[in-house]
Amino acid sequence: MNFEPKIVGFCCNWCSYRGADLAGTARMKCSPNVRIIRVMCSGRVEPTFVVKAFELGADGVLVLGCHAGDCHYSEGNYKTMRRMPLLKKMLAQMGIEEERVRLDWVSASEGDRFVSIVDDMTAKVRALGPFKNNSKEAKHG
Amino acid sequence: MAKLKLALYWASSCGGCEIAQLQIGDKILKLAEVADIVFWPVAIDAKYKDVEAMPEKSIDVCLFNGAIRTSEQEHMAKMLREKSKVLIAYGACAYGGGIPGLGNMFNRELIFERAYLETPSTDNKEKVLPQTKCKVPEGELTLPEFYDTVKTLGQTVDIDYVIPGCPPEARTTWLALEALIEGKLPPKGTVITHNAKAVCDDCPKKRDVKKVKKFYRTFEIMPDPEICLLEQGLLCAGIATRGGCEAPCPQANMPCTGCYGPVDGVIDQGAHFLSAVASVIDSNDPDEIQRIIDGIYDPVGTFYRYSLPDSLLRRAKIK
Amino acid sequence: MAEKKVATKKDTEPKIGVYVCHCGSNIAGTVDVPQVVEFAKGLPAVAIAREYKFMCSDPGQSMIKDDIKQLGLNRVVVASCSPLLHEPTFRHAIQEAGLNPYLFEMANIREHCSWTTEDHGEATEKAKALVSAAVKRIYLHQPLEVREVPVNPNTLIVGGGIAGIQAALEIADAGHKVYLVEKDPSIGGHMIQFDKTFPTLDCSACILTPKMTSAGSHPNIELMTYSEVEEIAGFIGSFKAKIRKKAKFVDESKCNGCGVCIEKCPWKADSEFDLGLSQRKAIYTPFPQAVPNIPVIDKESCAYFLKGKCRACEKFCEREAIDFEQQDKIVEIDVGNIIITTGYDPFDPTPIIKYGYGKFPNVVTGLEFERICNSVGPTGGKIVLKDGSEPKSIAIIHCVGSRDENYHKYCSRVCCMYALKYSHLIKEKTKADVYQMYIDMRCFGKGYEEFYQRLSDEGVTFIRGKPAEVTDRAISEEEKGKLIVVGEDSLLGTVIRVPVDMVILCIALEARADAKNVAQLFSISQGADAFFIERHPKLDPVATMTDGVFIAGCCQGPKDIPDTVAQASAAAARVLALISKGKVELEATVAVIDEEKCSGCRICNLLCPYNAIDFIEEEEVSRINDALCKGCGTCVAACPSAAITHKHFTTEEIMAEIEGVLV
Amino acid sequence: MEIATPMKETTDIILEKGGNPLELCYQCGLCTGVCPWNRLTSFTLRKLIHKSQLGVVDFEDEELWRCVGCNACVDRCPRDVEIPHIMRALRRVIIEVGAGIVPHSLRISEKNISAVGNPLGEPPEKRMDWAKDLGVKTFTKGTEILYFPCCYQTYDPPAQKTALATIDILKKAAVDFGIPDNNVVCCGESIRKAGAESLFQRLAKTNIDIFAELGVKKILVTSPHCYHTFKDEYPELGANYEVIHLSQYLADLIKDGRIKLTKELNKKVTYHDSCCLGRYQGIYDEHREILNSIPGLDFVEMPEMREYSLCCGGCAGRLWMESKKGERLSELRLEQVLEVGANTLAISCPYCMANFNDGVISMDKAGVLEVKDISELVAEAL
Repeated sequence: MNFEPKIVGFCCNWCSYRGADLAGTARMKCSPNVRIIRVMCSGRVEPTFVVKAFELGADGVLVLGCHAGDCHYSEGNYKTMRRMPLLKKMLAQMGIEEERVRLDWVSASEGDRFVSIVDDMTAKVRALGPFKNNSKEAKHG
Repeated sequence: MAKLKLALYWASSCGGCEIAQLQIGDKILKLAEVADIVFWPVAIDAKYKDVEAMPEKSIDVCLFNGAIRTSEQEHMAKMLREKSKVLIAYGACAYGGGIPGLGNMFNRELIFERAYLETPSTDNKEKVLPQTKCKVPEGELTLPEFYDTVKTLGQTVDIDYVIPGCPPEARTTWLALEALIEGKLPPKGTVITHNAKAVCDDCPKKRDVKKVKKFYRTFEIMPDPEICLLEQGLLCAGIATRGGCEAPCPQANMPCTGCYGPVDGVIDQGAHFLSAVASVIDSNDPDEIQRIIDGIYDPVGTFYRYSLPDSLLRRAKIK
Repeated sequence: MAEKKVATKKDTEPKIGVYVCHCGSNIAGTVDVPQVVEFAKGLPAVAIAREYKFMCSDPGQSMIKDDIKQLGLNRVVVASCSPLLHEPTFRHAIQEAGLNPYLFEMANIREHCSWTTEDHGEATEKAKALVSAAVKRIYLHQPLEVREVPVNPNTLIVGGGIAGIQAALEIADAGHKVYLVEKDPSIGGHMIQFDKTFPTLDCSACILTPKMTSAGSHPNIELMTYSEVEEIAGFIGSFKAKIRKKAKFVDESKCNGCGVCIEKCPWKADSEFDLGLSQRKAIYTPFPQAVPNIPVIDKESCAYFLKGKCRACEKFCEREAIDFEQQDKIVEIDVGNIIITTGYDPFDPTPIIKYGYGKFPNVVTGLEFERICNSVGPTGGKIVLKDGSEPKSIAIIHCVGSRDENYHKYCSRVCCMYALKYSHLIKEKTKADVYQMYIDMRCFGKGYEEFYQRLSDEGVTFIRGKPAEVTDRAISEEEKGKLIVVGEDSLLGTVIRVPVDMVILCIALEARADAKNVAQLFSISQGADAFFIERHPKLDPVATMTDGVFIAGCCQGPKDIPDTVAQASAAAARVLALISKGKVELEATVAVIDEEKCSGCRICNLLCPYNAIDFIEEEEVSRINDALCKGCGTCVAACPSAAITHKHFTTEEIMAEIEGVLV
Repeated sequence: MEIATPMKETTDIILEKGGNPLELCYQCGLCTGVCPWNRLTSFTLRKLIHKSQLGVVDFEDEELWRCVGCNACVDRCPRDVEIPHIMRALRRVIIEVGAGIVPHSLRISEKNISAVGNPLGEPPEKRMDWAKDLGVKTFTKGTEILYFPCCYQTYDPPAQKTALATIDILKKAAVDFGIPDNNVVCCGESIRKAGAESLFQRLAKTNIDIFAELGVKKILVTSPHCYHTFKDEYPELGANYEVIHLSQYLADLIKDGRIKLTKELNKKVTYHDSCCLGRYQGIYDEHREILNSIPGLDFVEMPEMREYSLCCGGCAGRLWMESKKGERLSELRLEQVLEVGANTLAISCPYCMANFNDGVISMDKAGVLEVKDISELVAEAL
């Protein structure tokens, strides 16, 4: 069977989750690989969540928030904008491919954008193959 | 009352923990009054068979320092677990993997290549690498197996307590020993320190709200001794590190490097440290943020200096 | 504030009911619902799993309610549409059955699942994952208490310009108490300094003074002039404000505003109201129609305060209202809402050296020109030069300090129109030629373009181009003794030199110099341009990120009088709506700091957009004011000690959800 | 009527050559009003920018060579448009695409620089002849400061005085410095502004390689143009030096007491701020400090000073081009000098010196007014 990646998606309640809803309401076809977890703000997404997802076997993590300046909480997405690049730099050192973690912005009206981000990420992660978490079972030897 | 039977062992570590154990100073006399050391390879000659010969749970307390890197260390950890009533992970290496744990950024092959072939001081024309078995005229020689991945003591065997630090401060060591001597042991799994809050709680520097425009490495600036080092752009791990050490590093104007491990409830010390640091970057402009982040060299070594094997990801993925 | 109930105890073991909705064929057409139900039954702590055609229908809801009662369910998962649609519906339903509404979780298997794929296998797998995530997450849910606080019906309005007056009157007329705080001795703001208003050319004072008087005499309005807000505590519904009433040295209860003290006072100082173009007495009201009509003594220019003698005012005051011993007074008031209407500062053009403001006496700012035109102004309404003669030509330079990277990037929105108004006033009162030097004419309001057209007909010369300088270096006979405005006429494509007698600089409107302090005082934000930021630029223009604090008028950005009045009325309406509702609900899913774990590192302090996090110096810990917290969770994600918990979105809950989606 | 059609392709070429600031321009015309050329002739800067926006530039027009990059417009532009960058881009289009004609005199200087490394066409092997008998050491590894005189100060006798005075001062202050050997070339600043980008790149690379070889870290210059290009433009090519203009260094030497100005100079002096040091770098105070510390010297300011200084008209290759009588900014400026009654005009730029010296002669003011580099005045006062 072909490899189908599992991607954990974090969406903020106010923009990107609504964008994802809109994609559904408009019946846009979208890769089923991203499973969304709703948080109130992308600023709630701890780097720990991302590494936890990988630890639990995710092949990719997608974090979506409101566009710059549109945050419902005024500035929460800016905090995410600071954390994710540093996390990505760290994960790159750990050998995790750049394409496995993505931070992007989707407004409540951008169902199409949501779909294109999800499809694009899914395709890229699919091409990378599974993220074998070599930690848990890291056999000695 | 019978004297306590004490064992001390070192696995993958630097030897600093042994010295730290002596740092308790004249309290060592008090210790000698109540305890006998039954096993301590660094100071007392002993063979595996001596330990093997000990009955199960015959050691009252074993202070085990060092991470688990080889099959021999794993074997000793399991054996000492069997023989000890209380097994304590002593020091950062046993607790979180410590500096040897950063070896998890590589695997055996890469480490051997570097250590036995590439280092400038190595003269190894035949390119000999360590083997677990080797035939010589006199017979077969064996070496313990060198593992790909460093594990913590807790990932290898069940542990009872942790005394953190690289090395543990004397006061922390004594706090644990005193509890042992007096039989006032905390609940199993406790990380024994004077302070369960982060190092900031110990640190006397003046703290204000945080906004960082540029991160510096320690040699790049002379920080103001009165003010929180993180506010001055130094990556001080004090915010994300369990206290009780009395913050000797920040007090000497050097940023905390995180050796006491995470605060209780923190799942991944490095990720929390990273998140906190990134949060106080003083910019909302992606390009500027990237420039500021570019000033953080070696994130893994900074955020997971002593805890990589104990982190959620445990090790780097080697292509 | 209602009593704070923090649920800490887990009430018995979780017993979860899972309900999978068909949504007609919307879900069931793609997702194999029975398979999902079977899957759910196998999840830990799930006591029952059922399916139904429409869970949101009455029978669907009854099914859940019955199960809660009969099976003793204490947590409910509904797998159906987006929680943004029906979360309130189901929360309400389980609440009716006696469960805390937060013991509910929704799995979105329609928008995020059945509607985005046609593959039954894929859809079913994804639905299972989402259900499993919901079940794992709800296992950890805790009941939360929605707290309601009553709204104090009193309102504080800060700033007594047209915005503040308008808002105060609206609220007071509706029958509620307003405290109107003004830092100057009279209300009226900038508007009362203006001569006429564009485009109707109404006399500014004529339309404003009736409002001022009625604000001054309204039984529901307590005017606090010559006063400033010093401290604000509390939150929506119940703010406490400390207000400093500066000493006026005149007993308001005795003074009848006869003005004899002013008349007799021998000492003078530059009039702030006339921008230094005239003088006032040491005891003064800023202008004749001042409200309240009670003078104040300016310590800086009063001989008694400076030299220890005079007291002329005291001698002549028959009502013995003068009180040299008066001290500043701190007054504490309780209010439910606050409207900030602190207005703007006029831009000081001195730094633009080449325009010669401050160097050439006949280069004046727009606001100065308003006073010059005004019949009670320094020149009695005559448009004259500093030497008293009538100008033969006047240049009006637009965009001074506006639309300029070196000063303010933004357009000040009123200058084009007031410049046109000046042209009219000049033409009306003098025979002078008028040159409008503009970059673009922006006449967007109702009747504005028509006004522009009317002015074009009055013989005004329009020159397109931003002048480079105003100089007195003449290069020809006709330039001698004149101010020469030099710049490109960009329509001609040549440099032109326009000799004039007077230059009016259309200065920008800028945020008040103390806007930062005001922003901090009221926990609101400033934009890059230093004006206060509204909650949403389009859909919520008068609210701020701090509940219960509203903004109106130029403190939010440059605007003209009609827009200011509209905003003020809007802010008043928002306040009245809250007063009439009588109570506000506070967010239940807030963040709390475990002070046993907080090391006082202060990482979180600045991250909160609502300034809800205080650092308690004595205890060296940070604390969240849960009335201000909106529950975004940003601080939670930053805490290096994991000392902050986000209720309903705890780290453990989200971790469980991650585990769930990855089945 | 002439009908214009927007040419997107032309605009794109201008943008590609570095003209992107033009996109910001909102056509207010302030630049035209500020531009010093408009005191003498008609130069509609704004229109040129608008033509660039539309791609309808007449590349044959000599006006394209008018702007000297004095930055007076940039300082006040409400949209922060870097107008000299647009001008440079237009000239690059002419030179690199062959869209127009390069003025003859400029072509000669360009050829000279290209062939022998200096605009005067002097033999490169004689570059350092001026210092032959001064006993100055050539910069070697480990020397603290490299003193880099501009091409004019090495070959052109009036400007040489600046270099000689500088050596004099540096020696008296016992500074550890060296001069380059004959292999260095023109810094390339002006020719770059004149649009010869690839020549600039070549010159810069030559110097950067030499400096790298010698381990140069600190460069002292007596031309604001060398200053600007070493400090702000060479870093684009990866080089980084601490660059000091002599005026800054002198001000420090005087403040630190390393040189003492004891001799009285009974002159009435005014100072002309060069664009490259003033508006480009914001260096204004040092010159005034130096002049005010010379005993006996009567210092007067001209009304147009500091950020409002009037350009001499010499930068961006304009020095090498002929300006008609009546179209010379230097003469306009000299009138201002005479207006304040000065008998000495202090400058700190070799282009200003050349332009003003020409002006003094053409205006027949030789006995009335002398032009001196600030280094000369300091050396005289030592």
